[in-house]
Amino acid sequence: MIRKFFKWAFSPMGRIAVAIAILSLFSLAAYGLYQTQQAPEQPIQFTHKLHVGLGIQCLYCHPGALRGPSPGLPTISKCWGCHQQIAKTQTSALLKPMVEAMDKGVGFTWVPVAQVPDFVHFTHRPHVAAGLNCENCHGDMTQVTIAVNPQVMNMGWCLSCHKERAAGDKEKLTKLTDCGTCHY
Amino acid sequence: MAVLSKYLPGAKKAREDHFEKDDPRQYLMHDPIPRGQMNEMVMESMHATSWKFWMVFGILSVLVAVCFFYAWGYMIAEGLWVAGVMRPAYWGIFLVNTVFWIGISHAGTFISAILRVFKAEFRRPFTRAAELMTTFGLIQAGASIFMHLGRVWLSYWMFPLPNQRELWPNFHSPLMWDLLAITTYVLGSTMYLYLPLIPDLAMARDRSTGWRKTFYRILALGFRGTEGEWRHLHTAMNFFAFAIIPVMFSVHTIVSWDFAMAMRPGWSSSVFGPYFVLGALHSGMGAVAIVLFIMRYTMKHMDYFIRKEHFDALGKLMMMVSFTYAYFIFNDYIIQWYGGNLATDNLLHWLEEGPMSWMFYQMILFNIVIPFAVLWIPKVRQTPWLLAVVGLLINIGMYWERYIIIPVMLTINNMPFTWKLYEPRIEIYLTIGTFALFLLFYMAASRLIPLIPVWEVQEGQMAHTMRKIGKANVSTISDFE
Amino acid sequence: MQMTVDLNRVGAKGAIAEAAEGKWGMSIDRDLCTGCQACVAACAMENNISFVGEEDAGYGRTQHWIRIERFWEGAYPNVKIAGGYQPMMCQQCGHAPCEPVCPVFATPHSDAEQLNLQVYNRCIGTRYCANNCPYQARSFNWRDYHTMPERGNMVNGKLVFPLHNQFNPDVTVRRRGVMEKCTFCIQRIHKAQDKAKSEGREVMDGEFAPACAQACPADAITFGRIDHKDSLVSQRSNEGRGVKHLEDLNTLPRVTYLKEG
Amino acid sequence: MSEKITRRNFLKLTTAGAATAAIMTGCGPASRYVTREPYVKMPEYTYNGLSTYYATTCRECAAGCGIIVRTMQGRAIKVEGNPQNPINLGKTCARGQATLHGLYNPDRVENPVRQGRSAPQLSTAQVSWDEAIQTVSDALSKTNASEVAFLMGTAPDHLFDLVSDLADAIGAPAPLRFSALSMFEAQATLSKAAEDLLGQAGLPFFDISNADVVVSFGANFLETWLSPVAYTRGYAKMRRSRPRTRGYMVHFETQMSQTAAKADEWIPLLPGTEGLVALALGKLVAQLKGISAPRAFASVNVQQVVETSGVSMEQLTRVAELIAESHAPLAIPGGQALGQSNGLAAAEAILALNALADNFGQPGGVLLSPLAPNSGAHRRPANAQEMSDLVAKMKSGKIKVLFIHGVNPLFELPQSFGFAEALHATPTVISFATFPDETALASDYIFPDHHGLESWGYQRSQTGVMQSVLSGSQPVVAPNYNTRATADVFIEAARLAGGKFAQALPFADEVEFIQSKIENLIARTDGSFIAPEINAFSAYFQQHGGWWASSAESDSLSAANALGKSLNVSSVAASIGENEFFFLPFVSPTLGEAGANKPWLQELPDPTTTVMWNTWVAMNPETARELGIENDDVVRIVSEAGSVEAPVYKYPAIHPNAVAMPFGQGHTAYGRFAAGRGANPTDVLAPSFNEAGDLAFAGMKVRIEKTGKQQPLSRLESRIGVYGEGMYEEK
Repeated sequence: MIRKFFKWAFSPMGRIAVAIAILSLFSLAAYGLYQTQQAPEQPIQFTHKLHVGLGIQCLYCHPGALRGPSPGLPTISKCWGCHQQIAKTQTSALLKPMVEAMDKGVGFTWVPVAQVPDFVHFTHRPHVAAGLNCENCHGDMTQVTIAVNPQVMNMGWCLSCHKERAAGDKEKLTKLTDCGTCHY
Repeated sequence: MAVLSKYLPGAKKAREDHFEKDDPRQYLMHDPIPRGQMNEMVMESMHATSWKFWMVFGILSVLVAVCFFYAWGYMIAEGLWVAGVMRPAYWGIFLVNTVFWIGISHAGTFISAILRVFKAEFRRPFTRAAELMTTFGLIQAGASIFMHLGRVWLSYWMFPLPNQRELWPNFHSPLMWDLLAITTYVLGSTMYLYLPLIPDLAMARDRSTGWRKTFYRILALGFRGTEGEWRHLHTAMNFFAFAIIPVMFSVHTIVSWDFAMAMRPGWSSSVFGPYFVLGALHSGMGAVAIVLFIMRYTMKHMDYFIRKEHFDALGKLMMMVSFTYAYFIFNDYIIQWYGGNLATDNLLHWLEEGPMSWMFYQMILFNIVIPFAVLWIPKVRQTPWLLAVVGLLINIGMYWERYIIIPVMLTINNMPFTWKLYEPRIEIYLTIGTFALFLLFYMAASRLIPLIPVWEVQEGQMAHTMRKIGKANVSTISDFE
Repeated sequence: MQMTVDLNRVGAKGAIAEAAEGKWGMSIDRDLCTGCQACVAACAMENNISFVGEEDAGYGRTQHWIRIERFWEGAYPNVKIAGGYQPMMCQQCGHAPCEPVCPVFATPHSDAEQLNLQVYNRCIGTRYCANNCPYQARSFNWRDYHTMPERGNMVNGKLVFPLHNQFNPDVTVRRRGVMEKCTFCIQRIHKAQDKAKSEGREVMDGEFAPACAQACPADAITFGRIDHKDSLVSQRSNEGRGVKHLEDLNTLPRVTYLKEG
Repeated sequence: MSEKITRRNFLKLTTAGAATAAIMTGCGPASRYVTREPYVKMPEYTYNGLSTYYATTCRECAAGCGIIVRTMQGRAIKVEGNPQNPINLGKTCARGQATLHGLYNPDRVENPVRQGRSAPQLSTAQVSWDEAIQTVSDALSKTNASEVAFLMGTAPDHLFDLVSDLADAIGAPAPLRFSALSMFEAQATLSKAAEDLLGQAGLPFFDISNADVVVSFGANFLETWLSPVAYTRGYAKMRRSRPRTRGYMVHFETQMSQTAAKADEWIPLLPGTEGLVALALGKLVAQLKGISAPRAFASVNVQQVVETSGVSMEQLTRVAELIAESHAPLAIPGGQALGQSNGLAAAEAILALNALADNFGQPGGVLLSPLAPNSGAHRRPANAQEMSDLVAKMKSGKIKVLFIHGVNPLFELPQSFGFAEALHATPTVISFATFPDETALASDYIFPDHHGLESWGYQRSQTGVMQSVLSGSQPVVAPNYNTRATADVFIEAARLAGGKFAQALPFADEVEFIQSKIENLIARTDGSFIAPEINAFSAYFQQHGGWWASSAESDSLSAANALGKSLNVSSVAASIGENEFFFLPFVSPTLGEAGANKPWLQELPDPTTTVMWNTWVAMNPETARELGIENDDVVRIVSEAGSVEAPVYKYPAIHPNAVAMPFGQGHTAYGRFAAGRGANPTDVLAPSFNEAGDLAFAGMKVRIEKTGKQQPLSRLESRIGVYGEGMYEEK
C-alpha cells in the first residue's frame, strides 16, 4: 500500500499532484496570516487623512497622551462639536452611527489597532514629554484613512528605540532597559 | 595482538574443589555456537510474540494513553493545581521522577562505556539492554521536567534562540545547565546506542523480509561488514565511549547542582555531585538486574545469552556501588549535622522523627543494609530472581531517597510558619504513566531491534579460549584492538 | 583609557554583593503590628491577587503576597506570641537567591529601582525561585483562580465575573502557571516618579506608600528611600531596634523589622 | 444644573465607560479584537487612563471611617483611607479594604423582587420600582401606625434619621438599630454605666494614646470594638509616640484574643469575674496609694476574688502597683466583661477604677465622646432585651408591617430569641437588603438598596475621636444593578401616600433630605470648612468626605459620682460540672458580623489561629487531651438553648475550662461565599439579659460532645512549625 503510494507519488502526475497539494497548503497558511493582518472593521470609516489635513492636531482628539497612560478616543460629543456645524453630517450614511449615538446617548465600539498586551504598562506621557512625535510610532496619519499600525509593536522595537535614545547616558540606559519599567 | 589472561569468575573455587567438573561451557564466552545459528536465535527472539506479549503491550498502551497523555493534557488544561505541589514544596514528584530516571539512565552508559573501556568481558550480552535504558530513561526524565513547568508551552524560552526581545536564557541558572547537560547526554547516549547497533541491524536486514527489511535497511545505513567499516565503527565507538563517560558523570553532578546550588537546608551540600552520581549508578544497576531477569525469562533463547555469571558479576558491582553509596550518604548527613545550622537541625529532626521518617529508614534499609547483607552470598547473586528483588528494593530505596531530597526536604525551610507536608495527587498517575511509557518503549524495542549485541558476543566468543597453563584451566582473551 | 566595571553586571546578577544600600526599603515595627490583616487585604485589592478558596488555602496555596506570621512561646498560662506578629513579604533582597536560578530571566534585578522584579509574562513556571527564596515570600498561580466558573454569573448564556470590575488596571492580572510576589507596589513607585518628573522634582519622602503601608492602622509599616539618611524609614530602621531576617545568608534584605520593647 | 444633578448624570454616563473594561482577562497577549467604547459625553473630572478619587464613608461597620475610593472609567478599584477624616486619618481596616468585594459581589439582589418568603432561593419574581414604591406606600398608609416596625443597622446614618422622622411624624414606634456587633460589645451596658458614672449616656472615649498603663477587661479594641481603626491608632501612639515612654498594657480575658496577644501581659480569668477583679484592683491601688478605699471598692474581699477569678494574688498586686505608680492609667471595659449577668456592675466597677486613678476628662483617661452633629436625642443601638420585646410583639401579632434595612436578625440574633417564628407571625415583611441574606430571603419583598459605595448619605461618629464628626457619603460609581436608595423609596412612598406621610418627608429625593439635615452646619464656624450656602457646602461636604469640628472638645468630668457609689459585683463564675465549659463567642476580627460574603475576607487568616474560610472551636490543648479530642475533630457544643457543631482548634492560650468560637460564619444564605460555611455560635446562646438589657452571652455553660466526624480547618500557619518544642506532635 505504502509502496504503491510512493510509486504513484514519483510518477509525473503524482509529482504535479504533490506540488499542488504543497502549494495549496502554503497558500492557505499565507491567507491565514494575511487575514490576521487585515484591519478590523470599524463602526465609522474615519479618515485621519481628512481630519489631519484640515489642520486638527492629534492632541485635540487624543489629549490623554499629554497627561497619562492612555491618549483616549475622543468622546462622541467632541466629534459633534464640529460636526453639528457641517450640513453633510445629517445626510451622510457613513456618519449615521455618530448621529445615532448622539441622539440615543449610547456609544459604539472601536477596535484599537495600536495595542500593547496587558502585561506591558505603556504610558504615553513620558514619551510625549521626551519629545517624541505621534508619527514616530503611529506613522503618518495624513496618509491613511482608518488608522493602521505601521509596525509590529513588540519588545525589540521598544528596546531599540530606548537604547538609541539613552545611548551614552548610563543611568538613563539602566532605567530604560529595566524590565520593571514596563512589566509589573 | 596482546593476550590477556584472567581467571574465570568463580574459577578459583572450581579449580580447588571440582577441578574437572567445572565445565567452561557454563560461561557464554566459552559456549560458542555457530554464528548463523546465533543470528537466527536473536532474530527469533524478536519475532516471537505471544498473546501474553500483546496483552501486556495493550495494558501498557492504555496506561500510557490515560496516565501519561490524558493526565498530562488535563494538567496543562487545568493548571498545576491538580498536582500536589504547593508552598513550600514547590517541586514534587515530577522532579523526583526526573532525577530517578536520569539515575536509571546512568546504568546504560556505565555498563556499556565504562565496562567497555575497562574491558570487562561479562558486559558483552547486555550492553544493548542497558543502553536502551539510558535513552528511554532520559525520555521519561525530560518529560517529567516539562510536566512540572507551569507554562510548558513556553518552555522553548529556555533554549538560546535568537529573538526580537534581545533576551537570552539565564546561563547562571542551574536549570539552564541541567537543560544543556541533559540535552548533550540524550544526544550522546542515543548516538552511543546507535553505533554498536549498526552491525546488528545489518544482520537483521539480511535475515528479514517485508517492512522489517525496509526498516532495517534504512537504519543499517548500508553496513556491509567490510574491514574498513568495522575499523571506522570501532574508532567511533571508542571515541564515544571515552567521550560519554565525562558527560555521564557531569550530567548527574549538574542535576545535583539544582539542589546543591540552592540556599536551602538539606540541599546546600557540596558532596551532592558525587553522591548523586553514585546514587544514580546504584539505582541503574538495580534496574539492569530487573531488566535482565525479565529478558531472560520472557524472551526466547535469552537463557543462552544471559546466564548466572552475568547476574553474579552484576551483583558484585551492585555491592561495590552500595559500599560507596553508604560512604556518601554518611558523609552528606554527618556534615549537615555537624554544621549546626538551625534550619538544618530542624530538617534532620524532621527526617528522624517526622511523619515521613519511615521513608528515611526504608531508604537506608533498601539502599545499604539489604545489599550489604545479602550480596555477599554467591547463591543470592547467582539466583536471577533474588538479584532482581534486590535490584527492585534498591530502586524503591533510591526513589525514596529522591523523594526525601525533594518534597520532604522542601517541607522544612527557614520560615517555620510555612512548613507543610506535600501530598502527591495527579503526580501518582503521571508517575505510573512514565513507568508505563518506559516499559512500552522497551517492549517495542525488544521486538524491533536485537536486544543482544550479537556481534559483540560473537567477537567475545572468538577471542576467548581455554588454555591449560600448568594444571590450571585458564580462560584467555585475545584483544583484537 | 580606564575601564570601569559595573560589579552588579559582572557578578552574575548579584553574585558579587551590591555595595550600595539599595533604594527603596521598608521598616516594620513588630511592636505596633496588631496582626489585623489590613495590609493583607489592601495588598490583595491593590495587586489583583486572587483568593483560592478553602481547600487550596488550607493546602498551602494561598496567594497572599504578605502574610502575618505568629509563633507561640511558652505554655498556658504564660503563653505568648513570640516577638509579636511578623508580617512577611518579599524582602527585595539586594543579593537575592531567587534571581540567579531562573532559567529565563523572569525574575531579574531592577538596576534602576533596586528591587527584585517578577516579569509575569516571561515566567514559565519552573518555581525554582520560590524554592530558593529563604523567606518563602513567593506564591504561584496554581490555576486561573480569577476565572473559576463558580465565581461568575451566567448572564444571557455568558459567564460574567462581577468581581473583575475591581481589578487594578495598573497591575497585570496573572494567569495560571506563573510566579508572583510582592513588588513594593512598583506601579505606585512608577506613578510617583512619573508625577515628580513631570513637575521637575524628586519624589518626596512619604509622598506615596505601598498599599500595605498606606492601610496599616497602627502605622507599623514605613516605606521610603533607605539610601536617604533623613527619610523616615531610614530613621526608624536605624533607631536601634532593627533586625533584618536571615541576614547571615547574605541576601541583603531591604526590610528592617523593629523588635518589640 | 446644580452640583448634585451633574454628578448623578455623570454616574449614569460612567456605566457606559464601565463596559470598556476590556483588558481584564490576563490571558496571554491581548487579542486584537479588544474593543473600546468611548464616552458619548465625557464626565467631568474624568480623563482617559487617569483615576478619579471620591471621598465617602465606609459602611462595613458603624465606626464611620472616611475613605477615598479610587475609580477609573466608572469602576471602583481601591479603597484608601481618607487622611482628613479625624476618625481614621487615612487608615483602613481589612473589612474596609474588602468593601469592594461587596460592591462587586456576584451575589447581590439585582432587582426588586416579590420574595414571598421563598428561602433559601432568591425569588425571580421581579417587580417594577413603581410597584415596589406602591407596596411600601400601602404598607405605610394602610396599616395602623403603631403596628409598623422599622429595624435597621447600627450605623447612625441619614437613613436612620429619615426613618426616625417618618416614624415620629406618623406616630409609629421609633426605629430600632441593631447588629450583632453591638450585642457582643454590650453597648447598652457601657452606655448605661457611662450615664450612671459620667453623667452622659453613650459610648465614652478611652484615650489610649496618652495612657501609660492600659488595663483592658476583655476590650478587643484592636479588632472590632467600637472604632477599631481609631483605637488601633491610639494603641500605636501609646506604644511609640512618646520619647522614652512605652505604654504598658495588661489584658484580662478568658482567652487570648488578638488584642490580648498585643498586651504585655495577658491574664486569663474566669468569665464573669472581671468586675470583681476591677474592684479588687481598686482596693489594692487605694492601699498602695495610702488612701482609704473609696466606697466603691470598700466592700470587696480581695482573697475571695483571687479564689473565684483564678487570677493570682501576685498578679493582682503587680497590676495594682502598675496602676498606682502610673501617671495615666486607663481601664477599659470590653464586651466580654459586660455581656454577663453582672455586666452593668462590672462596667461601673471598671469605670470606677478610672475614677480612682483620677483620669476622668484627663488626657490618657476616660472622656466623653463629643456628640456628632445632628445627634438630637441620643439613641443607642437596641439592646437584646429590646429586640426580645420586638420579637414578642411580632409573635403576638402586634406588628403588621416590618421594614428591615441593614441588619440580618435571622443570622445575628440568637436562634433562641425566636425571630424566625416572629417573622412568620408578621403579615408583611419588607427587606431593603443589598445582599440576599437570610432575613431578606424570608421576607415578602426585597427592594434592594444600593451598596454603600453607590449611595449618598452621612454618618455620625459615635466614639473613637475627640472631635464632632459627620462623615459624608457619595456614590463613587453608578449603581451596578436595578437598585434604589431606600431613602428615596421612603420619600417616594410617603409622597404617594400623601397626607401626614408626605408632610413628614417633603423632599424631592435623598440628596435634598441630606442637604436639609446638614444645612444647620453652615452656621458653624468651628468646622473643617466654611461655605456660604448649601450647594457650596454640600460640594465641600462631598469633597472632604464629611464635616468635622476642627478642634478636639473635652468636657471636665467629676469622679466623685463614680467613687461615691457603692458597687457590689455578684460573682457569676460558679463552679462548673464535669464536661462543662464556659462558652465564649466573639466577633471574628476579620469577618466582623457581615463580612462572610466577601471572599477576600474569608481568605484572610484569623490573626490568632490563622484559620481561613471556616469556624473553629478554640480549646486548650490540655483539655483536648483529657477529652481525647484532636485538631479538626468536629465537636457538638450543647447548651440548654441549642447546639452547634464545629471543628476543634487546639488553642494554647485559652482557659482550660472555656471554649471560644468566632461569630461571623454559619450562614445559610448570603451568597455563594458565605452560605453553608462554618457554624454560628449564637445558636447556643440563651436569651438571658443583664441589668442594662444586654445579652449575657459570655461564659454561658455548655457541654461538649464528640461527633466522631472530622473536618480539616484551612490554616495559613504550618501545622508543624509554630509550636516550638512540640512541633512534631501535630500532623
